[in-house]
Amino acid sequence: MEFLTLHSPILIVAVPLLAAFITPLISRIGNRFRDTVNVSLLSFVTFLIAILAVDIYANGTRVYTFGATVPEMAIPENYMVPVRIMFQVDGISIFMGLTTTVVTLAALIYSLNFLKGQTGQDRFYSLLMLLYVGMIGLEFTGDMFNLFVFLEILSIAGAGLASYRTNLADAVEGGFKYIVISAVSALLVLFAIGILYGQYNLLSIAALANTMQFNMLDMIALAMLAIAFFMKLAGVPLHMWAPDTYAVAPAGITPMIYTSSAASMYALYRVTFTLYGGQFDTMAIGWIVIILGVLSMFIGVMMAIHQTDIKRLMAYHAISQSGYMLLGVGVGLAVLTDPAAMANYGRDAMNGGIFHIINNALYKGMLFLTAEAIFFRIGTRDLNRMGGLGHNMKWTTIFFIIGALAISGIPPFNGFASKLLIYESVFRFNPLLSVIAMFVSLVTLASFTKVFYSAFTGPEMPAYKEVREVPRSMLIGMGIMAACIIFFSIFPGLVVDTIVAPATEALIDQAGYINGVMGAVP
Amino acid sequence: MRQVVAWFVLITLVAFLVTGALLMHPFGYPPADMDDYMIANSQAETANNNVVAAVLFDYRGLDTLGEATVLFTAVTGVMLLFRALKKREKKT
Amino acid sequence: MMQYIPYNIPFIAVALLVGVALFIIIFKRNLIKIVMGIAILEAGVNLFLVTLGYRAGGVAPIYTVTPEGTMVLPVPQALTLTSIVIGVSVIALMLTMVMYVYRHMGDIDAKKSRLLRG
Amino acid sequence: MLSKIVRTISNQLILFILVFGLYIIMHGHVTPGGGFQGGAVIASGVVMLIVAFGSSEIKKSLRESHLSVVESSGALIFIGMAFAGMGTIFFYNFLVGTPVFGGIPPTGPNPGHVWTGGVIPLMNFGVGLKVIAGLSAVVLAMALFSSGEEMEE
Repeated sequence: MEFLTLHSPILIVAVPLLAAFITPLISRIGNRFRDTVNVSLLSFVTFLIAILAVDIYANGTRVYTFGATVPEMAIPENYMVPVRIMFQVDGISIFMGLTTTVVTLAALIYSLNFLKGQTGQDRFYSLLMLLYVGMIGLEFTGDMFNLFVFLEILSIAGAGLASYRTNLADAVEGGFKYIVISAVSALLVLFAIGILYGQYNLLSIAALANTMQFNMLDMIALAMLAIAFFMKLAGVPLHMWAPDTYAVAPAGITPMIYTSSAASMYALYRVTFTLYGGQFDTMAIGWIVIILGVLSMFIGVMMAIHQTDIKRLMAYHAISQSGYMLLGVGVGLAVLTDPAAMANYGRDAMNGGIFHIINNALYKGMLFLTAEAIFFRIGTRDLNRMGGLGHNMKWTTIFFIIGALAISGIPPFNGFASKLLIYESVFRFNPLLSVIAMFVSLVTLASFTKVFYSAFTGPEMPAYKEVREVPRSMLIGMGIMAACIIFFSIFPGLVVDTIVAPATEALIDQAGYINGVMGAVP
Repeated sequence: MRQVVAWFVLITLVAFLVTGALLMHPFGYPPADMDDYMIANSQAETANNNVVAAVLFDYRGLDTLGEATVLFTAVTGVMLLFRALKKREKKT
Repeated sequence: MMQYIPYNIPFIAVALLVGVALFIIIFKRNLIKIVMGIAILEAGVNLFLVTLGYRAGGVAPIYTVTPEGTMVLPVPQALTLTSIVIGVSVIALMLTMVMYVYRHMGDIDAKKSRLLRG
Repeated sequence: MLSKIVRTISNQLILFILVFGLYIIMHGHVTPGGGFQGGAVIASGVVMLIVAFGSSEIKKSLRESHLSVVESSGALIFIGMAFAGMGTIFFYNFLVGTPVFGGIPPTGPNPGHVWTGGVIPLMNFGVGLKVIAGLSAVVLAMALFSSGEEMEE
């Protein structure tokens, strides 16, 4: 147990990696065996991440230095800069890690029945594990170049999975678009890392934040990093890849690619808050983030209204919901250097924005899964050809209603809890922004009401008389997410206090992050 | 209109890059705190004559694991795409 | 600023290379050309990384029968190696997808495709 | 398939390419080189064979499922060496000072010795296997696809 606690940061990454490597070997024994091994390894990882979370909330940031003699010894004896790669897991990292793990577990279990009888299953599961490794590594790492490597792992795995259905032209094109965007943004990140390395000869985030001089070159690097991560998280105006890729990705993968956008959002926050913590003009940058967030919110929902492809519609809503997260954290960024405003409403706004990440990953992920369940049974994603599905697919209907109510911010669901935090705090910052946010929420409700009426209600259509409920593993996958949503809806205060507030604290507390690595050095 | 915006973006980016290139440290005289440690200690710590190999597999071993993983991912992805589909799958 | 210009020619070359690559990616619509643009972008970034590590008069950082003298920095070489392998992987996957697009469309012009037009 | 001259010459050359690639892999800790470089050399030899003999001919002797097994085992060797250091910490170089690859070279320029480097030669070997199998598999799959043949499942 002590061993597990000590090594949990790397085991969380290394065990799924091992699973990905052995999947091609063990699938020769049998498909059932492979599925059992994958699910049990991922459950073990879930257990590990729970251990790590408890440890971090009790004892603070964890540093794990690879190849050193002691995990905490990031800096070699009698030296002043870190030399080795380290993982640095703090409140926000573990928060993102929990989100990622829940979504991945649901997606993996959902895929078991969905893929039955299709070709290429072992490679599919291998890539699914690698996508998880990419996301979790990106969230845990404390080293800039390592961040780039994990960004590439998640992009390549995501692109490969997105074009899984190679018989459809759209699938390959969606995957191609995703990988072009990913490659360009990853190379921009690498260029920025090169600029930072050339100036300071450092790669560790904490050490860089400690020595940063904020000259012209650093600002160019910041601009490159921000553009690159913004491209990956599909914010307006760089959102064009998202609907195409989300719409074509197979079941289970869409929520994961969506979560990987959330991981890019984490990287953006990590760079702006921790690496460049508050030393630039935070008001101006904060306002840029707010405006881009509001644009994403508004344009996303407006584009969503007239879609007829159910997954494209949900993809545009996903863009719109990302806007809320940017809005909340942007307000926090804008008042970062003003302690009074920060205590008054800035912290609440950031709490709301960060809480919205996990809420959104859950209910948006579940909505994508229900859309795939419909596609699985009737073979179309066109809303105009659906109808009366509520008669035969009762569980799917229930899950859809839960998700739709949560995304529209209807009390008592968890979407309401995080949106309320955003509305209240943003209202004190600037009332107009809050009004826009509420308006967008109303339009979201209208749009999902339309989907609900056209897909699930109405008379039973003769073509779909034979349609049955989806198989059990798909229901379990959706059920895991629904259970989390309901738990979050009943105890929003508890969740905010235990996991969201430490995450916000970790973002604001730049000195704490630096001391985790540089502590011993004067 | 699109063309104009695209040219504007391109020229801004290149101007930034050239400014950045002019502002970099003089070529051939980089700061080298971290690297000097590795050059001085790689033989004693990792028993290795080749400092680049020591950096790749010891000091920054996780990067190399990640890099090998990226290659594995790409090969798996290529193989996933090039698989032979069954007849039933081809229809939908 | 002016006194650096003679020394900084490699960095300016990097900037121009990246500029060419961005031009290709933004303006060209042929999928193979986009892939080539990304390959050039990678080459530019790799050149940037490896020039960062050069020390005037340095020798390769390998102790086996090496002449005495300062060594060039080892970390940028390791980073470049990593980034080259990653580049190969990305390009392999991209070319696979282009081959599939060609099989479906009979063409690799992005204008003819419904999704890739934007 | 190319002419007989090309086929005969590439049949002879592949041996030298194999030896050279293995040399680069196994001496990665002493001289310039390593698993990635040596693996790429050998994979280019495989590409030469594919060009000379045609992909359908190569497919008979170099099965894709075997390549996948080799690739997985290479990756497992690499991550296994990293896991083995976990008595202390992940990626700890636990072989330094032991008889196996554990010799510590004198500080400063020296002639170099193969039995040094700790886990690094073994990791190089694993990475080498992985790169050979991976790159060959990619090139073979692309060649088969463009010649219109289906891959095996």
